[in-house]
Amino acid sequence: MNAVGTAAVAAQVVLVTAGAPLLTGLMRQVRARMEGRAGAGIGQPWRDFRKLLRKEPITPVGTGPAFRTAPLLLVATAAVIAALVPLASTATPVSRNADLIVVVALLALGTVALALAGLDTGTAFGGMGASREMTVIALVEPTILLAVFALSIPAGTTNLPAIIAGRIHDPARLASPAGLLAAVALAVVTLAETGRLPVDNPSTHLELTMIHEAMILEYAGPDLALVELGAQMRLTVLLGLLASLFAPWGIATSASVAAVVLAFVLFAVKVALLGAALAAAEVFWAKLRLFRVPELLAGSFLLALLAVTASYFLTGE
Amino acid sequence: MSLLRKIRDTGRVAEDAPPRPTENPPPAAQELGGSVQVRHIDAGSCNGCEIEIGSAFGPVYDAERYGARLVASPRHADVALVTGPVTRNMAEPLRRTVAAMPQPRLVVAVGDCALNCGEFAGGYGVEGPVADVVPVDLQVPGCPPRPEAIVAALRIVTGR
Amino acid sequence: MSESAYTQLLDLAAGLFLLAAVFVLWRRELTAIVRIFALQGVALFAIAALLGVHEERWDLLAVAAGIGALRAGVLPHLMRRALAASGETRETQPLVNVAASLLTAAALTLLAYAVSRPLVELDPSPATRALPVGLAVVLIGFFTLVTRRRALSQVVGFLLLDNGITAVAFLAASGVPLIVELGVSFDVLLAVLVLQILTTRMRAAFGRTDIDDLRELRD
Amino acid sequence: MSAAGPAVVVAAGLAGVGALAGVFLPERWQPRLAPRRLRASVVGVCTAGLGAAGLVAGAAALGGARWSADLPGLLPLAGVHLAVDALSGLFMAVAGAVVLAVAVYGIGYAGHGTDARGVQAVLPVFALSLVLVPAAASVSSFLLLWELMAVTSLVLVLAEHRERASVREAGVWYAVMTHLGLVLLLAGLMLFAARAGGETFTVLRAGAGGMSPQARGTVFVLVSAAFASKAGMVPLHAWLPRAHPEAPSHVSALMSAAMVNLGAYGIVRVGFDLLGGGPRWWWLMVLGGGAVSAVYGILQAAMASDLKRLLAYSTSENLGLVFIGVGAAGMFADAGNQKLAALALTAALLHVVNHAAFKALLFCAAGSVLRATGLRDLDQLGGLRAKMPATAGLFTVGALGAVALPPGNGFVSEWLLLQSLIHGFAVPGVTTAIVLPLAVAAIALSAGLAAAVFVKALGVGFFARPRSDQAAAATESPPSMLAGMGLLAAGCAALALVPGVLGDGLSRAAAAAGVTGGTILSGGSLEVRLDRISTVLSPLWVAAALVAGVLAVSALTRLVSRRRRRTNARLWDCGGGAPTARMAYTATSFAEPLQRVFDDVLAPEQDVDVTPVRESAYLVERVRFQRRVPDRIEHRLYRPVLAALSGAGQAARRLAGGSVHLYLGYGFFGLVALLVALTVIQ
Repeated sequence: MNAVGTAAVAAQVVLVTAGAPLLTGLMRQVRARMEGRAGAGIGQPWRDFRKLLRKEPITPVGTGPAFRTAPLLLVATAAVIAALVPLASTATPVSRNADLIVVVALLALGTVALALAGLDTGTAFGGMGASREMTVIALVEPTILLAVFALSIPAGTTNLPAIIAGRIHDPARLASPAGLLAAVALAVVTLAETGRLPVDNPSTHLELTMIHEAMILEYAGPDLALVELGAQMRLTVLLGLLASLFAPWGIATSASVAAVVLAFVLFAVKVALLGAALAAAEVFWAKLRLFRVPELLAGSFLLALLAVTASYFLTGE
Repeated sequence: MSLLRKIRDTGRVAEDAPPRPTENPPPAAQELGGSVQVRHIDAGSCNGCEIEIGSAFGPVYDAERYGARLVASPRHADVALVTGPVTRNMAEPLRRTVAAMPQPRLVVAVGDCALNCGEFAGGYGVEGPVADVVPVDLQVPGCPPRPEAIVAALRIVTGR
Repeated sequence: MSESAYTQLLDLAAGLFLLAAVFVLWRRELTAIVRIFALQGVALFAIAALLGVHEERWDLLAVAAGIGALRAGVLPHLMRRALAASGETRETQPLVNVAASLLTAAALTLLAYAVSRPLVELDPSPATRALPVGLAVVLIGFFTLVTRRRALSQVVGFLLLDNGITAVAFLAASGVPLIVELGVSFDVLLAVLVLQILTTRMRAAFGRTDIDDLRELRD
Repeated sequence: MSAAGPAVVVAAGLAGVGALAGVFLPERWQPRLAPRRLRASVVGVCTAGLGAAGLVAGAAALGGARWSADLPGLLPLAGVHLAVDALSGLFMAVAGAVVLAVAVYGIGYAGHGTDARGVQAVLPVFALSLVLVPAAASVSSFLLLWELMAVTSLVLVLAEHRERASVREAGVWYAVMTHLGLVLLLAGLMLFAARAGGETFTVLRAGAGGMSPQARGTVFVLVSAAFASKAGMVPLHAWLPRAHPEAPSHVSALMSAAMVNLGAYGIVRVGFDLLGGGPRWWWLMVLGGGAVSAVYGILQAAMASDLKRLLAYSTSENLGLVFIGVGAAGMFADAGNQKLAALALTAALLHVVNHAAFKALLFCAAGSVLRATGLRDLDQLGGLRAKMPATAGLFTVGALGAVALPPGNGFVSEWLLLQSLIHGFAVPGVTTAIVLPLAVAAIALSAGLAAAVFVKALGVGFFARPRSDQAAAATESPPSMLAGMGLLAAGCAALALVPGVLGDGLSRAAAAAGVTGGTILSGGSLEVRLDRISTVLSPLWVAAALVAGVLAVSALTRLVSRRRRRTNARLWDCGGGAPTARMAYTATSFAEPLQRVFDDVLAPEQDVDVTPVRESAYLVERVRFQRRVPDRIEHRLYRPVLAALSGAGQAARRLAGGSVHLYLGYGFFGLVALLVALTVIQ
């Protein structure tokens, strides 16, 4: 078990790190095609990454340790999450520690680090981005934890592998109203956490409409490369988490090599499909006004709450 | 639904890529390896060039397919796309912007005004052409230059 | 149809039914609201049909078909016409802002659950377990009626209320006699027509259909 | 014979010595050889020793030792009864540890009004009362120590009344609120003692069973209201955000990290131990109050731009979380699920410990800032990480604990609390089905807002550039203050990484409260083991993984990056002039989006007045915009009451005309009326 499990964890981290830019490239390509453009090709984010690593890092005068460490912490949290979440196999050495609440908290930690970096520069845009990001995060937390609650009721634990294993063995949980409501709520939350439309526009050039971008305006070269990689990894992991929770088919519950390999292939396919769907949907959406975002999040909160109550009163207790 | 139908009917708008320009790229562009982030600076232009740049990144010419992308901050940028004669008020901001870009960086002067002040030569508010303020690596003549020309210049930098 | 599949489907239909009511509060575009209402009609039809199939009561299926035709077909059509007539597109300024009304909806759902608990205890079956959903929709419909300004949203609120009542009737007593149901549906149809006329008259009088304008008619 | 007894004696002795030293020693030693501040140093050392003794006693009690003493002679009539079990041991240990660290800090902090004879003499007594209140084992001695704590803390709050007028106002609020609380407490405990037929806790324990439900309910409501106001629960919190900011910072640390805990202690002691648990509505009340104050407190903290006010509101939030745990524990115990009850209670107690650690640290760091700059207003601070790096680092440790994110110590207890609530679905019933999700949502919202709050405090207060000359001229604190904060930071780190060491002690404490669910925390990792559930959190693993990740990423980037880092670059100023400190986001602007989102809850007051130039009304000369976010509950609840009271006072003044005959007349008529009444009655 351990050899295969350890290999699986390592492979998860490597695959997420290597695949995150490709996922972004795929999503940009889908968007480009739907806009009638040719698109830069799926490998473009990797080219950007390579170039940024070669460029000159800049630490402006008047910034402090927070500015320097935030990119590292962002990528580190994403990597730890990639190791914890059972994307391909539930039988890993870390599966005992793979607690859903810990995953949520680690995501928030990365965001907080970046917000502090934004404030650390002392520029108006940095502060603006940090303030908006923290507002969104504060409103997102309740939805996430209620969704966690709803998911952990049938499994009787917040341990991710246990939840997912339970859903694999009892697919009825997937189609139950609670499961579907939780799925929608988590999907909305994922959009907010990863700064996608309609909450934030990842490709905006206008500072006043920025949330995530505004915090990283000062980063250059390798630092910027890390920030972008971190954001892409977060998106990949969250999509992977959604896939594992609501389409768990194929995830290896045993430690057989063949099952794990198959699981990795399926994982790549699922995440690619989810990403393509998201990119296609984004073509139809416009960014919400900042003060309409709470409405969206209140809605997702309501869905999460309904998920919890539904799992109480529809299925009885 | 209607939008989806429109997307299906329109299909691909981008024209086929013309042959790659043969000029050899400036030395700084060697390291970029097919990825160029562009920061556009209007140093006092009449916005004719802006319109052309806009269409250069639009669906028809689609400069993005060659690895060029517009970004919001000079810290993220490799290329400063400067248009217009440099007015007295924009000279210092232009210097600062270029200085804020990390090495390796290039400056591309777009339009006759950027090369030799064009119509505005000798104007009381005009400091001079871009080359007088910051070192220029590439020049795109024309008043305004056609989008193909701008795309071609960017392709020289990206090497794609 | 197996017991578990029946439960699953019924739960799904009930969930959809409730979700539609929530979305009516969530969305602002009146056209979208009408579409969602039609969707809820479909969900209601599904609930009734499922009950009918499960208990092999074909009259129930007939009622279900009638309800489906009325709630998902006729009424939305009428409302669309009213909408096209009154050139309004959005529920601009609800008395309670959207986020707050969504949270209220959550509270109402919990309330409905708590209230209907004893009823469910009487005989816990899949149908009765879904009873709180119907009650919640009644409450949400009432809430919509109270807080929305546009005449059309008022109509929708009223119809949500009626949908909820019908759902409760089906889930609790697996349907009321055919004749009663027909009478109710007829009343609803009448009410909608009246409201439609009211809307046109109001637009004639005030140029818009903001219910608050009716204050001016006072004495 | 355990170490608890001697330790308590030593503590009392040291308190006496410290008090005497405070009274009799001169403030400064004339020749330069001895420590500059003689009085402060001696008192500080004595207080620190006292704290250490308290810590020892508490630790011994947590270890399972029990100790009790009856001193009939010490107090007329009742005498003093002391008893130490695991529950009181926990709170003694917390108080002792906080006192120890804060006393060390206080040696260096002394200054402004705090060197005064009275203040220095009272400090050790206050510390002693903090340590001894949990040890009280009879109504009279409990009330005595409680009142001692209230009075001494009041004196300390007023220490700087010469500097600022606002101190006096805060003192009045504190005095009134705390004594109203005392009245409630007195009434409740007296009723309890009367019904139980005795005033020692043993008698109360025995007699509680025989009381009627109404009596038990009345006692619990009265007592819990008193304890809730001490713990700063909404809506009885009004004194807290006034007294904590105005008190000297080491005193606010003591109050916020040790004193408010005793509110939670009181509820657990009376509700679980003495009354032996109660019906569901008690605990719903506690839980509801906790949830409301958790969300409301942190929301006010998000709006506050005064650093210490922000910390005070965050105290009210964290105690709210503790009360949520206590209430949940009560509900589960009432439903007969001891294991879940033990889990919830353990989570609450652990959160008390964690909150004490990081809040004391945060208040001390705020004190260092206040001492170095004379500022509490975040909008004027900034850039301190360059001027006082050690303080900034220590504040960061505390803030990490407060935002409830790994690897901070607050996360551990909130995780445990969430586990207890999420697993609460094992308890059937409508109430749990409705209450638990809402409680989880409240905790989550408060956690999210807490992240925003402390990002604001750290990012605006310590990062960016100084926004005022005082902030620019700040200097690092003296070593003794840093040492005190270092102790607290070490405590935070230990609690964050190996909370398991407290496991047995906490379960003993829960057992002492009458909730026996077996031990829940074990070893370095937390393992929640219930009937069919087991969930694990190993903070050490998470922290190690994070560190490893950071190191690996930085190493890899160094490996592949080609160019040297440019460090002399200007900030990107959009080509304009260099961005000034005025352009940087302030605390107010940081909180603005949140304030807009929660507009209906906060009801901010804003006024814009436009002054046109004299010539024409259309040309604007000056526009003044003002917005403040008042404590709404205070406005809606307290202002009317105060207005009514002062109105009554005004009315009463007319009776006092000043003529002596009038006053004598009142007496005479009163007497005659009384006699008439008596004759009529007979």
